[in-house]
Amino acid sequence: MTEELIKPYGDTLNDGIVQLTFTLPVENSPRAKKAAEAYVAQLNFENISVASAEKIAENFTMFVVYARAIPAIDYSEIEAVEVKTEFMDFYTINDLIKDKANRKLNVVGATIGTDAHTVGIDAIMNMKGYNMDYGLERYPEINALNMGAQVTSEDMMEKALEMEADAILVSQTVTQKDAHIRNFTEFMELLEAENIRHRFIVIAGGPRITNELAVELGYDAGFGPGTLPSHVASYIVNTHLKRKGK
Amino acid sequence: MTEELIKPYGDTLNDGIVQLTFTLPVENSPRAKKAAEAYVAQLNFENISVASAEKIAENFTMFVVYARAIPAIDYSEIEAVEVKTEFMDFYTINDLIKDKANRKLNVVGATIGTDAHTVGIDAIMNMKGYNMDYGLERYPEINALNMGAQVTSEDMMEKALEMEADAILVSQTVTQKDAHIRNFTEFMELLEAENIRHRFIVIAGGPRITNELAVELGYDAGFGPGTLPSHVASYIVNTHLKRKGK
Amino acid sequence: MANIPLDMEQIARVKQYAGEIADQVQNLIQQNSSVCVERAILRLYGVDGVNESKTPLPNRLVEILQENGSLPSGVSRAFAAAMLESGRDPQTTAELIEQGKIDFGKTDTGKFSPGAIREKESELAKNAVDTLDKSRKNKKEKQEQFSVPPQPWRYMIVATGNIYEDRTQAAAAAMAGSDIIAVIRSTAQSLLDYVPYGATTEGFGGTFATQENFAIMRKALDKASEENKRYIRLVNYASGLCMAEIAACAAIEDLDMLLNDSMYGILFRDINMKRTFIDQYFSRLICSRAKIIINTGEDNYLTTFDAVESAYTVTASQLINEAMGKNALLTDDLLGLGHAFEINPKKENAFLMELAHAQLARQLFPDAPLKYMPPTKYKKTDIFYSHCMDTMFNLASVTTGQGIHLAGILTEAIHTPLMQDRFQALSGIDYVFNIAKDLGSEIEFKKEGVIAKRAQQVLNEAEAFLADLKEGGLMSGISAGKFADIKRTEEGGKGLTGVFEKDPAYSNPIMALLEEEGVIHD
Amino acid sequence: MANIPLDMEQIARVKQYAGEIADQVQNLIQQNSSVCVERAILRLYGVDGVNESKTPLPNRLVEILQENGSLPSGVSRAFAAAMLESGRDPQTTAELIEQGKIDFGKTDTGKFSPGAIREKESELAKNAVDTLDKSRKNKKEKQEQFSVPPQPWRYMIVATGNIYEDRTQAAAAAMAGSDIIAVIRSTAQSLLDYVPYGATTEGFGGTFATQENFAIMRKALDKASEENKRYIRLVNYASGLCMAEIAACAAIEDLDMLLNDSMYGILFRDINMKRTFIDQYFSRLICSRAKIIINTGEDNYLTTFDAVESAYTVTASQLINEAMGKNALLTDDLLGLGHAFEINPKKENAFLMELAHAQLARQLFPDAPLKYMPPTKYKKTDIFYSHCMDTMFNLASVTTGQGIHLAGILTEAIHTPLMQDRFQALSGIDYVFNIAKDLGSEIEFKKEGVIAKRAQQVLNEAEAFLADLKEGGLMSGISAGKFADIKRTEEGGKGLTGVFEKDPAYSNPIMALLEEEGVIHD
Ligand code: B12
Ligand code: B12
Ligand SMILES: Cc1ncc(COP(=O)(O)O)c(C=O)c1O
Ligand SMILES: Cc1ncc(COP(=O)(O)O)c(C=O)c1O
Repeated sequence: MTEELIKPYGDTLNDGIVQLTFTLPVENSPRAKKAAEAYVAQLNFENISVASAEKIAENFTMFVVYARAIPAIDYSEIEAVEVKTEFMDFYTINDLIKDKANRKLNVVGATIGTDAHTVGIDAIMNMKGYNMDYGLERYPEINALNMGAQVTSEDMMEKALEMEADAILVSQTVTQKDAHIRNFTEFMELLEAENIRHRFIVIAGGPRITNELAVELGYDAGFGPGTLPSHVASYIVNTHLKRKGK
Repeated sequence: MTEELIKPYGDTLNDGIVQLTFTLPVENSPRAKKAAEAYVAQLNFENISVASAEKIAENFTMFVVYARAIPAIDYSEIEAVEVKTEFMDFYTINDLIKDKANRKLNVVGATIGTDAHTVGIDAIMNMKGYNMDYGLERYPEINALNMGAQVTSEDMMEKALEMEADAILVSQTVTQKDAHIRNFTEFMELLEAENIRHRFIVIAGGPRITNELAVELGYDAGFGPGTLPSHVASYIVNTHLKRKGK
Repeated sequence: MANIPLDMEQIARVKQYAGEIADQVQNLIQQNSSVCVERAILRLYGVDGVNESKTPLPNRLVEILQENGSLPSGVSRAFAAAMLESGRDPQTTAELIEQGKIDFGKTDTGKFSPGAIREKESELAKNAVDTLDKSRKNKKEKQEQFSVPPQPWRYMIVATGNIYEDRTQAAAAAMAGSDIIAVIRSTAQSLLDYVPYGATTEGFGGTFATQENFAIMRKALDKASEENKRYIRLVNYASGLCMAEIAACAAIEDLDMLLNDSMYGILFRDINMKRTFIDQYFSRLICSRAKIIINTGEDNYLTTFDAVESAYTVTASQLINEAMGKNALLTDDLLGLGHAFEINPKKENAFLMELAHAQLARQLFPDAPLKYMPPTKYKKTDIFYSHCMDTMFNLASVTTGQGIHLAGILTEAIHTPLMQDRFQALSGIDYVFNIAKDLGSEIEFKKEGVIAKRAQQVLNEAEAFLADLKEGGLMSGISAGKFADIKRTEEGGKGLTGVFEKDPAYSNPIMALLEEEGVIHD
Repeated sequence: MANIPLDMEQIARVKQYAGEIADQVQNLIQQNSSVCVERAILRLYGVDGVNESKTPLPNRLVEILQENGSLPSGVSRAFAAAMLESGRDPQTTAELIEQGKIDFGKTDTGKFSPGAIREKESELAKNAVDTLDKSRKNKKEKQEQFSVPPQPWRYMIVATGNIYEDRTQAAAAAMAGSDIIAVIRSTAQSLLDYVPYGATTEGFGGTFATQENFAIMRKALDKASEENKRYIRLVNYASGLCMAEIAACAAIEDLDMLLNDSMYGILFRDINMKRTFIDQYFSRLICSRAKIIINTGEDNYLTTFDAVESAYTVTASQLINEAMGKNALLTDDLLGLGHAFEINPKKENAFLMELAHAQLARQLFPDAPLKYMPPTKYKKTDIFYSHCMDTMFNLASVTTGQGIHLAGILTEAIHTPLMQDRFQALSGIDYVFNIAKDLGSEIEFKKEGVIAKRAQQVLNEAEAFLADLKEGGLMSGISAGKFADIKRTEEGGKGLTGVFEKDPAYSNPIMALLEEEGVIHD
């Protein structure tokens, strides 16, 4: 691959311009501004302009800075771990399941842990779906169960076993103090401890979830903001068929 | 001095959180996000979260990123080159001139080069002043002449000689392509070429001017945004008296 | 103020319907009590602290009665008897009970005369109510000493999980212009059937609501009030399994507001409806006496469901909450009824709809300090776009004269706010509130215009909804999923086991005293 | 639309005064011409290019006449004679003149009959006017082919200094939602007494206005119109020492708008008033025929002086500009009269005042596409605060139905906009314009309210000012510093040497034809 060096763009190629906002725990003063400038220099910037410095609390100053970032990166070397599947529409997916899987697929979903956000998992699973894209419950060839939020890992696993789920959908919205990592990991470890990990397609999702993170945590795939139900359904059916060698 | 290590503050001391916004010259995609993340890593950050990626033009993507900056700096080692003078009020300044200088001080000011911004220099010099602080024209003990904008360095120097100025005020607002540096330097070099630099207190000012920059360019002092006329008058009279050994 | 012409008779009608709906629930409340109510009584009698296994003493004491089957008569009588037996102060008495040194719930059988017990009870109750009165007076004094800013009040949350860090953030927010500081509670605390104890430094998405944390923050805000020459209000959360107890703790520590809404608990936390209606009543009685403004959670209907389609559920729920509040002696100035600016910004003329909704609430409850929530659901992670949304929200709020203005935060879709996020939010509020201060009284909404029609439509829908609801009653309406499409059954949800029917010997002399003395106007 | 009750008679009166003021200036214009007007004639006749020392040929040719004293008869006759002599096209003829091969300004003495010369002149003039007509028709066709977006049109500046970089930025801005792209001119170009030549890549604070740059950008925007299915307008700057010439170049390259205002040149660029009034007239005649919307610079009064105190000067100047525009055959749809959202945000109810000013302009010029400038002076370097200001500006604009909406930029107080700054600005505009689309027609301003009273007050002040001004005349008013406190004398300022009195033999057949044919309605 040929090198493809890029830098941030302000109004001229490779000018490197970046806007930064941050707070330093010092009183606003020319010295504080100087510190902000010196600090940004340590972050690999030059031509640093401290545009604004405001006292936002006793002993705290917020800065708005524009500066030119020095490094360039080689875009040709960047690879994203994207979910690799062909996205299909509602009708194609149902036909595919009917034709090739020869039975309805079972899917269970929930928000686990103390996380009470349901809107994300509802968007994927509930009838009405999201952004004009039907939810999994609407798929005649999918048997979908949405357990809601604040579900324990144990309950979720049991339900998956009980309904012989083909796919498990785990949603997490709260990421403070890495709560989502803890919850995702706990659930995965539970499946592994019970030696049933291989039975399911296990999918993670939520506003701060990337496929990369999900794969790292041992999930088959991860879906982030803007996911449509048909994306998830496509992924499930394709993966299911691949695993069954169809 | 004891070490005083500081880092940016998000909501916990030393969490290092910084908000960055920048644009990369690539199409929006998971790969572009990955590139943004990798790039920010090169800027000495960790825990990088690419919160937003939006297509803002064909082949350009804007990112909003929150990340934790790794370095800390020692605040005790930061020194700011502040204008060192005692700020006095209108009455004190006039009294001081009357008592100690024993004659009116002459001050000429202008915006030089093609820069047409007059509001800044007007704020300092014109009668009505700025922010409830009288302008130099109002000082009975100061003989102030505001030449306006788009004044050439030559004209400014001649006027200074003609009126035997004690202080010269040079304003610059346009900083694009470092126009201000060029203009400030040109004026200073002119004074030096004519061997008359020592005759005047020469002061730079403008919204992007710091005392540090001004001193670097050979000026006696520099004043930035928010400057009040009385600050400038204080500096002039104090410096004048000091030079005269009074 | 700009006004939408509304039919006063229709307003009277919807208020009438809501009153009937609330009264139906009131029957249930009169016949039952709950572990939470009983624990709240103990707290107001002066019982606090935890035992060695960290169980709060109020919980332990109530458990003992539950174990020995005497809970249906309530905790008050038993505790009064125990006091007589110990001859000590309430806290020591509670400790002796917990240590097994007093045979709790059984002592009254004979040892002391019913008259002596009743007298002890009324002494305890009087002290309890004195505590509430003291809180009310303390706050009033402070409000007079520092000034009270005009509405909309700027409401800012802190949520670090660590009460000491929260304190720093709160001081910063006050300096930057907040009038109200809310300490967001740790995730899912509403599902705990006890109030955690002591100063806490570890929470998820918020800081535990504990009496000690309340005290720490109140002290910090008293200092901030002094520094900023403006009375800074303190808010926490009561809704959940400990509504009444948290109200007690809040009153003891001079809090100014409590998120206090059973409907929220039922719909969004799956708390059993009977349990929480019972808890709510006593909780609100306490708020009324201590002058704690309640905040209700109707805004949540709009974050979960479409803000245009569900608008009438907000109005209906506000009316019911008003009626339930009045039943619990809350005056208009204590009704922080909730709503929110949550219409999809892609909708053409969304701002006109928002104005219609906000104005309707304003006119239906002219004397209530309405709680107005900022956009959250459609906030983008593009913080610049989100900042524009908050600016328009600020304008809607000042134009329609809202009471409690929750600051919208530009990073809403990203993280809980940083200190700088809060500053930016407050400086945006200051800007809009100043430049558009009197816009509301300078404009009129066109008769028969989009705004007026929309407000009328929501009111009509709310009326139809309430008319329908009052037939089957609130509880069966909720069971049928009529609110926000969420179904909760009468016997489902958390906390039902904590409900018990009062036996004839039951007494709650605090409740009795509060009901008897009614609204206090000082 | 929301309306402020204004007295129609008062409006008629102020328009009458402004008309008188404009007519006084018209006398001066009729008797004189300028080097700029003559160069513009040459450009419209088809002369372009520069000589070896980079002097534009139109300048060289006019200089030759100046040198040999024949300028007072104007360039047209001399050039027509030269054409007859060369027998070649205008450009070649000009080159021959510059090479000294034609004795310019002298040939007509005898060699050709006055009739033949006059005929050549009218042929040249007809071609020139055809060029203007073609431009008008081209634009109309494109507007029909792509759609024309509703007002307020989103106006965005690009200003890299490099026309090719500007092109990239413009395409991005169009994709992000701009309806109008303005290429900001290099600092102080207005003081150059010639139009620079060719594609340029080095400018300060902007890009040189050259005919080639116009062509490059027009081509880029035609592509953008196609891609975005929306006609994207192109703007540049005429005000300055080359008003008429730039109008000619702009018409040739199908520009849609020109900043075109002598008042701006006089007050803010110290250009001699006689010179620029003369140039402006011919410039605007060209704009009228080619249907180029003019933009006037009243907003500048408010960036320099207090926006509340100086508000009446804006109104008065708009009225004068309207009258001068009408004298130059500009129709209402071509009058982009300027004003701005520049009141100090620290002022209580500043937004109400802004609404009053914007609404007054709207009602005084109901059919003009008013040019509304965003806050600039009080923008902070705190970009978040500044973004709130722009949001409120966007609201004022859509509410009062402005025509040409200049995008406010959050980094206004820091640098010329980055690509991302522009995107943020446009996404903020989209947001507000959508959610508050019909707010203006949904609200009414209270009779006798702050807004109505403020509008009335400004109108009264403007009336008094105009009444006073018409006594001494505009030029002596300006000399007395009545506008924005800036004094400019009749003989002072740049460019007076370029003015000359027409001698009896003078001819400007383009002007004559344009005046004769009047407004074209197709
Ligand atoms: C609505 C909302 C609520 C509602 C929830 C109602 C409900 N029934 O869900 C209420 C008001 C109850 C609420 C409460 C709280 N919330 Co909340 N809430 C939000 C809000 C405004 C919107 C979230 C949302 O619904 N988005 C819309 C959906 C459609 O998007 P989504 O979740 O990303 O889902 C999409 C994809 O991610 C994906 N997806 C999601 N899940 C899954 C799963 C799978 C398997 C797949 C394939 C895909 C997938 O598909 C969906 C469609 O595209 C956000 C702020 C914001 N604007 O993002 C805060 C936010 C998420 N909440 C937050 C917090 C902290 C809380 C509280 C903890 C606050 C507190 N201390 O009280 C509480 C408690 C909740 C708890 N215990 O978890 C924080 C989280 C911070 C963080 N990063 O950790 C946020 C970001 C607000 C903030 N800035 O502080 N909240
Ligand atoms: C008003 C204004 C104008 C007016 C000027 C009117 C006038 N008579 O001055 C007009 C509309 C004419 C104008 C034109 C242009 N402007 Co202008 N303008 C501004 C604006 C909005 C405000 C500047 C201002 O007046 N500030 C208020 C004064 C009081 O503040 P101040 O200058 O900082 O002065 C204080 C201190 O700095 C100090 N000070 C200043 N000078 C001195 C001198 C001394 C000796 C001392 C001691 C102190 C001192 O004291 C003052 C009081 O505290 C700014 C944006 C902004 N909000 O900052 C853009 C801005 C300065 N303009 C800008 C540009 C690019 C232009 C143009 C070049 C655009 C163009 N291509 O057409 C033109 C051409 C002007 C030219 N040739 O120079 C850019 C500059 C970018 C950059 N950093 O280089 C800005 C930042 C806008 C932007 N974001 O693009 N402008
Ligand atoms: C009325 C009410 N109570 C309580 C809460 C928060 O309670 P929890 O601790 O359950 O998150 C909310 C949050 O939206 C609310 O609206
Ligand atoms: C009417 C008018 N013309 C021209 C300009 C810009 O011209 P210059 O090139 O002199 O900066 C402006 C800028 O504000 C203007 O308002």
